[in-house]
Amino acid sequence: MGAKRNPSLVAGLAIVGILTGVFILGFLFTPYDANLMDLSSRFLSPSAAHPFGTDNFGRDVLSRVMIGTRTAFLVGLLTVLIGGSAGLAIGATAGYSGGLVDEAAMRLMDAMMAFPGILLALVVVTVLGPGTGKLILALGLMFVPSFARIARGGFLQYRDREFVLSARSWGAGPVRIMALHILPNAASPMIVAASVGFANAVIAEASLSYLGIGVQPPDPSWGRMLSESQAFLFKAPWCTLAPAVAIALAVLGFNLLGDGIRAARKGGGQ
Amino acid sequence: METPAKENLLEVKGLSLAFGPKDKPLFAVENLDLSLGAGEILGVVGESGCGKTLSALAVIGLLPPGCRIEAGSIRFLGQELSGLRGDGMRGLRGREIAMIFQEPATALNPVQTIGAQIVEPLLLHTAMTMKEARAEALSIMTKVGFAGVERLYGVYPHQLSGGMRQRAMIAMAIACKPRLIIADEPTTALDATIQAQILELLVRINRDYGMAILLISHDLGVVGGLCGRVAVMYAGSVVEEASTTELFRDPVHPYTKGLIASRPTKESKGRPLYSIPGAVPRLGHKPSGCPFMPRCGSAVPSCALERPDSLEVGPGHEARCPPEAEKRRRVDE
Amino acid sequence: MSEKPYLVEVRDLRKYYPIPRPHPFAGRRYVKAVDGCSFGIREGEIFGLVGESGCGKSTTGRMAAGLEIPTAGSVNFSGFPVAGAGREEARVMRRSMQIVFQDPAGALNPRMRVGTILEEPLRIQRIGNRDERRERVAEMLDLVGLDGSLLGRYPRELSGGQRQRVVIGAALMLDPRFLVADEPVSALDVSVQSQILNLLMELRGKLGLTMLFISHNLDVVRYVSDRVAVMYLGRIVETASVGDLFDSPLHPYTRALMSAIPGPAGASGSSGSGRAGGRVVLRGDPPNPAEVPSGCPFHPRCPKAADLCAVKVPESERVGNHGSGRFVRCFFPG
Amino acid sequence: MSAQYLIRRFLTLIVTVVLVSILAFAAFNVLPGDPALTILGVEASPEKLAALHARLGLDLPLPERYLVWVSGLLRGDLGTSIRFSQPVAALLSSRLEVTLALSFLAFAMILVVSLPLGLIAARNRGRPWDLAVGLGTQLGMAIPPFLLGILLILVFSVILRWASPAAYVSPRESLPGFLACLILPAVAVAVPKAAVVARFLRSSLLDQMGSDYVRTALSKGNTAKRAVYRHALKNALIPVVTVLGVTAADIIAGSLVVEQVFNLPGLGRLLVSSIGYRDFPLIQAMVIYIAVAVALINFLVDLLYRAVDPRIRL
Repeated sequence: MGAKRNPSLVAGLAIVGILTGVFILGFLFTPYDANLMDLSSRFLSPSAAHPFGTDNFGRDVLSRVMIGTRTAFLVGLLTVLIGGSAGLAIGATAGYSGGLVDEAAMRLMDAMMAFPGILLALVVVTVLGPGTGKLILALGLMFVPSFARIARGGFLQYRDREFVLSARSWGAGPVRIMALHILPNAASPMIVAASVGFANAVIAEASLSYLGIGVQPPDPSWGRMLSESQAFLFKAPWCTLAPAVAIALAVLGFNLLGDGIRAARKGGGQ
Repeated sequence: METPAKENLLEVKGLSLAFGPKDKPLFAVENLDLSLGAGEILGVVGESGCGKTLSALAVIGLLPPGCRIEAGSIRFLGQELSGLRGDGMRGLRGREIAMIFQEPATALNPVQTIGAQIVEPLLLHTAMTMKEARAEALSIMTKVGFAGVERLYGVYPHQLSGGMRQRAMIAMAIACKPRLIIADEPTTALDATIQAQILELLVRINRDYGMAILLISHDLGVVGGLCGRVAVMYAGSVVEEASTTELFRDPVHPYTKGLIASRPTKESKGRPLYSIPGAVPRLGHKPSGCPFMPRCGSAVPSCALERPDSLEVGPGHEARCPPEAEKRRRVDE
Repeated sequence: MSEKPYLVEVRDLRKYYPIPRPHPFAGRRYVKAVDGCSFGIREGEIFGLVGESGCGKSTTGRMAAGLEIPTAGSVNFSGFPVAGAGREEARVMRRSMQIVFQDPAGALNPRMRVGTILEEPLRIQRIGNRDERRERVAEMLDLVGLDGSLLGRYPRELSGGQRQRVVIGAALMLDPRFLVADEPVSALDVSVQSQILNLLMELRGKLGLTMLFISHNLDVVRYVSDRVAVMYLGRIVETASVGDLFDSPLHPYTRALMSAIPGPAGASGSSGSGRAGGRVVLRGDPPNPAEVPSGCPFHPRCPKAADLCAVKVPESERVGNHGSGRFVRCFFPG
Repeated sequence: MSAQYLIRRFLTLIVTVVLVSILAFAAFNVLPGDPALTILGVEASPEKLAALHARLGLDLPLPERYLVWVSGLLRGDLGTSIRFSQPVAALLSSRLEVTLALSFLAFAMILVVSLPLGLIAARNRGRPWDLAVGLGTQLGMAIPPFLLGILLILVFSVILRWASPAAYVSPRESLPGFLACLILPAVAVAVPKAAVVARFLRSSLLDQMGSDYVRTALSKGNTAKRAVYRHALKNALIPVVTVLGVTAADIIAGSLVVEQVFNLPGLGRLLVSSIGYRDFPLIQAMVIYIAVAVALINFLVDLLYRAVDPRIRL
């Protein structure tokens, strides 16, 4: 796909590529130990030594942001995997079998959709207490209804297509038909939804951590960095800007990737 | 190609339509000649991809994005249309030239009532008030075969059958009494019995209002039953043109003969059907010389040299095939 | 008319689709897509099923191919009921009954290469190993007149005619004895149409195929069929040998269908000459299968309708001697 | 809009709301095992545990507890808050006006901004205006509400020194003051959603502009502009209604978070602060309140969608 014809895909891949690089790099090397406190060098403005400056405990903001990508990617990936697989299973079965199964599944999805994302996470945190694992479970749950709807749409559209009827006439069972015949054709809207879902998961994690009920210390989180730095927003704005840009970049990257895939698959995915 | 004295309603000469970059144009229509007198019904028949729909869209100035008029002229009532850009054609569209499309299911605005869509051309092109336009629309609806027009005026397209939707489409087209109606496969999406009704309606409109009709179709039967003259198109140009009876009685161009022979009839029962070998060349893969040569039984080496010209093979009968024209000349001597 | 037993016998076939009810207590209403269809097809015979859109011919075809379970009535394949078959029986029957569809673009999985599509039936039925399957696919490509180089191509890279050849090839991979062809040539241009019709007739000769040929195009049905049934609003209104039907149509709807065949008046050798008893242009639109008119469903549009027709439903009566296998469902045939 | 259709849609709403209540009830009573233990903490003495059990009626069998809870809900008795030991209903009503006002303001902003933007972008496909809107909306979507809120505070309070974030003015004191302090938070909530709606309207309009009936409109003599406004636009707006439905739910979620950023005494802040106190009755009531509201919104949007599109009038 030439850059000229699909700028979103190229830009998306570039940004996501950079973030993945930082994510991997974060495991091996960070300029400073992200949690190393040095009270003598508090609130240092961005400099060669500390490109993103230091925070109220003298910790290097760049290192903390690098480590932060770990949580963002972890949460994003697992949310899309959990929510995506559950959503696909429910949506595909509902779309392919239709009738009562479809009606029941859709009513359940409507009910789950009534809980706006953050609310679902709030409930889980209240009841089970905060924690990264529980957060991922909650976000995965939040992602199920929207993904199920998309999967259902795809399977409903292809269920009665003639090449599916042909496969049935050759004796193929429902599982084979759904997996081998329908899924490859109905996949592109789901891949787009997964990419956009990743972006939404990053936003949700950051929002919850900002509220203090998301990822708990010592796990790193851009959201928590934002809430901690808000107090000294006037004195050290860079402590706020660094995680802010990181979040925006991650979300922008995955949204662009989603647009790019949609444009690319539009031709082939007929 | 000069036709009799009276000024032709529509005169298309050497029309070429192309896609793709300026330097490497892909010709979908090449050196097309068509002419239509007032009140005449001309059939344009050809298989998918031969450029018949594009030519029609060029006449009414609605070419799809990416397709442009590379050469040639389109004169309507003496006025040159090919140069008009953007809304230049607006004055003519709907008032002097109207179009009927193939898919009645999608060619009507689904969220607007039939009545509102029929009065629209009247409101656009005449000084009629809404009340006058509504009355006129009701009378047109009756003419095209609607029963209970008062109720149907306020109905939405999805509440009508395919046949009724096509009648609504025709009503819109003839609202301003245009001189030319371009009908692009008007009955292809309809069943045989409904198709017969719509074709009969088109004949009645031509007779009652004297509107010329350019009927485009892939079905020789439809064209044969309705049109005075027929032009057969292949790979972007007219390969043969004649009166309907002449064309069916004595087809000259090998492609026309192949088309007529391929149709299953009473006599072909039990024997393999004649079928033209090979396939229509795809856009951009046209061979040099005569495009039909690779599939032609009576081709001669000179056919591969350059594009053949359209030659006279009888009164008002032309074919773009030198070898066949030559045979006719020797027979006539 | 040899007295061979029917390979495929359809008895009083019905298919009703429930209309969504506003609330659980509302009365049930149905769309009667197929409302009592019976016919029999002998080994090696091509049986034409003709009618306008919405008459239920495709639904009948799918039930005959065992792809759709009838609401009532039965389909027997060489004596065995298709519906109630056990697992193993169903597998054998699955192989011997295949279907070909109209829209070459929709009938092939856009994301599968031609080779994979042709191999899929064998993989599903677990026939032979990889090499044997590959060889069988190559043979089939040759049989349906396609070049081996197409194996790696995707359907969108093929022409309409080539795609339809792949569809037919795939349907024949399991060596079926019975093929349902649902409008196989309607989406093709005339020149390609004749190539595919020739292919079907050739395959019928070589493989001894028995076919149910469904189409709205009378010219095509007359060319391919040995016997023909005409359907209107879910019911068969007339059945006859192709010669009888086209030479002396009895049911008014059959005559109307024939006179609606577009064609130049009086042109030689054209289909128009099949027109018997002058041109009958039907008035009105085909009624909605959800609201079937009382009595004979055709009476609102029938030029010969009498009061009786609006009240009583005509039965399908045999015409002529026992062997003629000719039926018509009308009070005033002829 | 036929009566039959209304009945059917209403029945599905009832089913959805019942399911919502079951999910909420299960979340707070089944998931945590013994809610009393979770509320009082592990060291709580057995007597205290027993007392709480009795007060919250935890010893009844589950279905019965659910029915008691639901009947209370219907009578408007949402139980009493542990932290404030006041009826939950009273606590909610005072904070509701903040969240509602914020949500409506944000929704209004979305409508005012996204519709023209989507239209301009579609009308100038490929040209500078389209690219500008494309870029702008892409950025808009990338900045979540709470982040945009912080950035707005940074710009307007830190740099421009216009507004000080802590100045909440209750509507009773001065309505303009109240609305003024909601402007920034509403913008923070509205921008990302406006971007989504604008992009959706653009693609929906482009689809419709390529349709057959627009070509018919042109063939009747309409100018390109008229064909878009009189024909394509209405068809394009129909699917946008469904997106607005989903957006409404997101706006409520967004305002919950933004209230924290701007220190607005709305439902959101109350909800978040109650978590620390394990105030089950209060949280459960609020969760139900919001979920039912969202279900209602989706129901109304669905009806609006059907009313606008004549094809679906069953």
